[in-house]
Amino acid sequence: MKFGILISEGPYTHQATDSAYHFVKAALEAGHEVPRVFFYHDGVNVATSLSVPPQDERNIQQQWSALAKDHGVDLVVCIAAAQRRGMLDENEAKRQGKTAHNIAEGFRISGLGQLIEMGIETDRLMTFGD
Amino acid sequence: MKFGILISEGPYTHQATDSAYHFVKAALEAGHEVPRVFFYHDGVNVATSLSVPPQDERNIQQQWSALAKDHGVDLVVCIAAAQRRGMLDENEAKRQGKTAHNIAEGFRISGLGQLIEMGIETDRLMTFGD
Amino acid sequence: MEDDVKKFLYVNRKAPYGTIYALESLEVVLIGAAFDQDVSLAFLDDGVFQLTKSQDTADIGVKNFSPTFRALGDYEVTKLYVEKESLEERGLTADDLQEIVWEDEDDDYEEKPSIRIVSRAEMADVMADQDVILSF
Amino acid sequence: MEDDVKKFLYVNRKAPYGTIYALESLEVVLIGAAFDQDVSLAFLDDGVFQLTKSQDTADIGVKNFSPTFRALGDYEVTKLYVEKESLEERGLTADDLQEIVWEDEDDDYEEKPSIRIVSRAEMADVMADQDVILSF
Amino acid sequence: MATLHTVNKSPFANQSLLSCLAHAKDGDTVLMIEDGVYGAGKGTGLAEAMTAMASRVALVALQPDLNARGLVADRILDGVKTVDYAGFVELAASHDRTQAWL
Amino acid sequence: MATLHTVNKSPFANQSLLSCLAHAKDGDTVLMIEDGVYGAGKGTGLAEAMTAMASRVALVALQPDLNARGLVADRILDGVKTVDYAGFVELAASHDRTQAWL
Repeated sequence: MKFGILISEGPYTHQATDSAYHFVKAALEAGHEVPRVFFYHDGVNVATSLSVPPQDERNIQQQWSALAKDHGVDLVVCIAAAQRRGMLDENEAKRQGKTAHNIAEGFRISGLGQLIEMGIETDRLMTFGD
Repeated sequence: MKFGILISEGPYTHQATDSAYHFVKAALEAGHEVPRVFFYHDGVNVATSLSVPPQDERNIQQQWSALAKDHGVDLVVCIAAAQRRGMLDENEAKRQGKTAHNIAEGFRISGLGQLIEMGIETDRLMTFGD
Repeated sequence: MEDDVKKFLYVNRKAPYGTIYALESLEVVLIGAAFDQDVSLAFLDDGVFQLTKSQDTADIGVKNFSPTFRALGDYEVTKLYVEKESLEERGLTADDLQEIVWEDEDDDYEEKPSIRIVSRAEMADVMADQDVILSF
Repeated sequence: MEDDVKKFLYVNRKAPYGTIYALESLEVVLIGAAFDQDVSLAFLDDGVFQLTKSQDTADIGVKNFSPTFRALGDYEVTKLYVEKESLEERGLTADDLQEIVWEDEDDDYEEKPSIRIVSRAEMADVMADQDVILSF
Repeated sequence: MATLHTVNKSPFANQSLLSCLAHAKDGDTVLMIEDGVYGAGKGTGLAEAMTAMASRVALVALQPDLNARGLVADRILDGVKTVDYAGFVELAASHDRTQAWL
Repeated sequence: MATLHTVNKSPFANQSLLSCLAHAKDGDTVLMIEDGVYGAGKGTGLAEAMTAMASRVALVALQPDLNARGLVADRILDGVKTVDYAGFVELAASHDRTQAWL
């Protein structure tokens, strides 16, 4: 079965992104497919490459980047939500005249259409938010 | 009278930072002092230099940076909360081996002691959060 | 399943302006309208506050997005279910809500109301009839 | 006023782990302890859940910070007010909470309980007696 | 020695306003801001309890937040005063402490 | 054609669980996760209402979230089942749709 995942809250502040991560891992282990995870609202902040959590805590961005690498999960960050919140990839940074970019490996920026498409093409949509 | 301000939520997602901004402006206009605003929890995200909100919306970071410039308000971003959430100034970025930094002009990174000190040295502490 | 039309329901349970969810939900609805799915919107609990008349955000410096609801008809989003019990608990009636209409091109472009006031039990039926539920 | 000791109250009304507020509140308390102010902590509403026994976060991959409450005595943070009505509404009694003590150096280092179960009216009195209230 | 309490959450979604009112002392002020202003509405399931409170604490709502949410004057409970941001600052200055019910 | 409802907020702070239960159809499943698991506690102000619901919808709580919050087995309401993340996935797969009550 194909699961689509929508994450609506940022890392560390809400447990939503942790719950989604454990759900996705369990789904993959059970032989299901998770073709895409869509990050919306403050969820876009999960993609930051600049996070430095304390040594004794999980690194949420790295957990997701590893899932993308190991299982081909497509991690999509909503461009409109990301621009408001200061999350830019290299292209966007150039286009907006910003000197830095902060989207970590394994994440890509795209439009809200990718969320709708995920709803159409998967069997179940799971929402983790607040 | 001296007001200290604590902001606990991020920009755009919650109204807290807008309410705090309007409160601070009104306090300054009434002749009060606002020596410091302390950004904690997701509030640290207000300081991002990479935000690109839609043209017809307010730019929250720029509103605060202007207050710092025009009225000498000390905008302090909690270092521990900022590191978790991927907010780094140039020094921190270097120290952590990160290639980018994203703290806007007028904000500075410091420790939680600055929050306590603000509580001690001001007459009223105002908290805006969620 | 992939080539079929799916029933999408956008569930709005939060008040506007205090948080961004209402605005960003509407942004999804507008983009989603291009995908030719069977779209409905549900407003219950504090979500009913999104549709009230007379919103004026000038003094909080935040964009007033309530007029956008009136444009939904142009995007062929014509089913806005609003829960009666949620209105009542909040001291509201249908008269406190904006008038939102759509033009029915199959009926000589007659203007028809988009808002459908439903009971809690009917709202539960609407929810149970969907393929995809997006919650905001 | 600036050279006086102020009464600081940390108000905890949120459950642990679902959100980070409880953890980041505790981080402020630990730093604040160095400032020699008159510090109290209030636990009411869902904040009382922060103090429960037997927390085990291994399976959610989040750090268990509940043992840190037991270290507060070492930081001379010895007044933890817990609201009785909040406990009762949640099916809890004082026995469901961790034992948290401090050593009274003026009394031969006797261990004394830090948790003080108070009524809602007493909690209101504690709140009304403060100079600075930090809410989490 | 009175307290200014601020409440920013809708009382229909969240318990914060009820908890605030249960802890406010006689003579305190409860200021509703942001989504908290819905607590000032007329004809709601909470209206009776709010009116009863108004005899012992001052109930105030922030006008800019009422405006944003379309809570026009005739929809506001009798006994609830309104202030703008300047009035909010005055309330904070004239009370001995502030407490935010987040 | 049943729905898996997820609730992640404490019912003592927020109305989401009550609203979910008021909209769940007979035969649906309500899964409590994150702070939502407090709804599964014994002896609370909500316990009676929860027990009454258990006759028409399946009440389930996520074990890892119960563990994190110290809600050990003898503190859980009779009639509430528990699952781990694998069981959560199975519930999502075996119901026709999922609805998150945020």
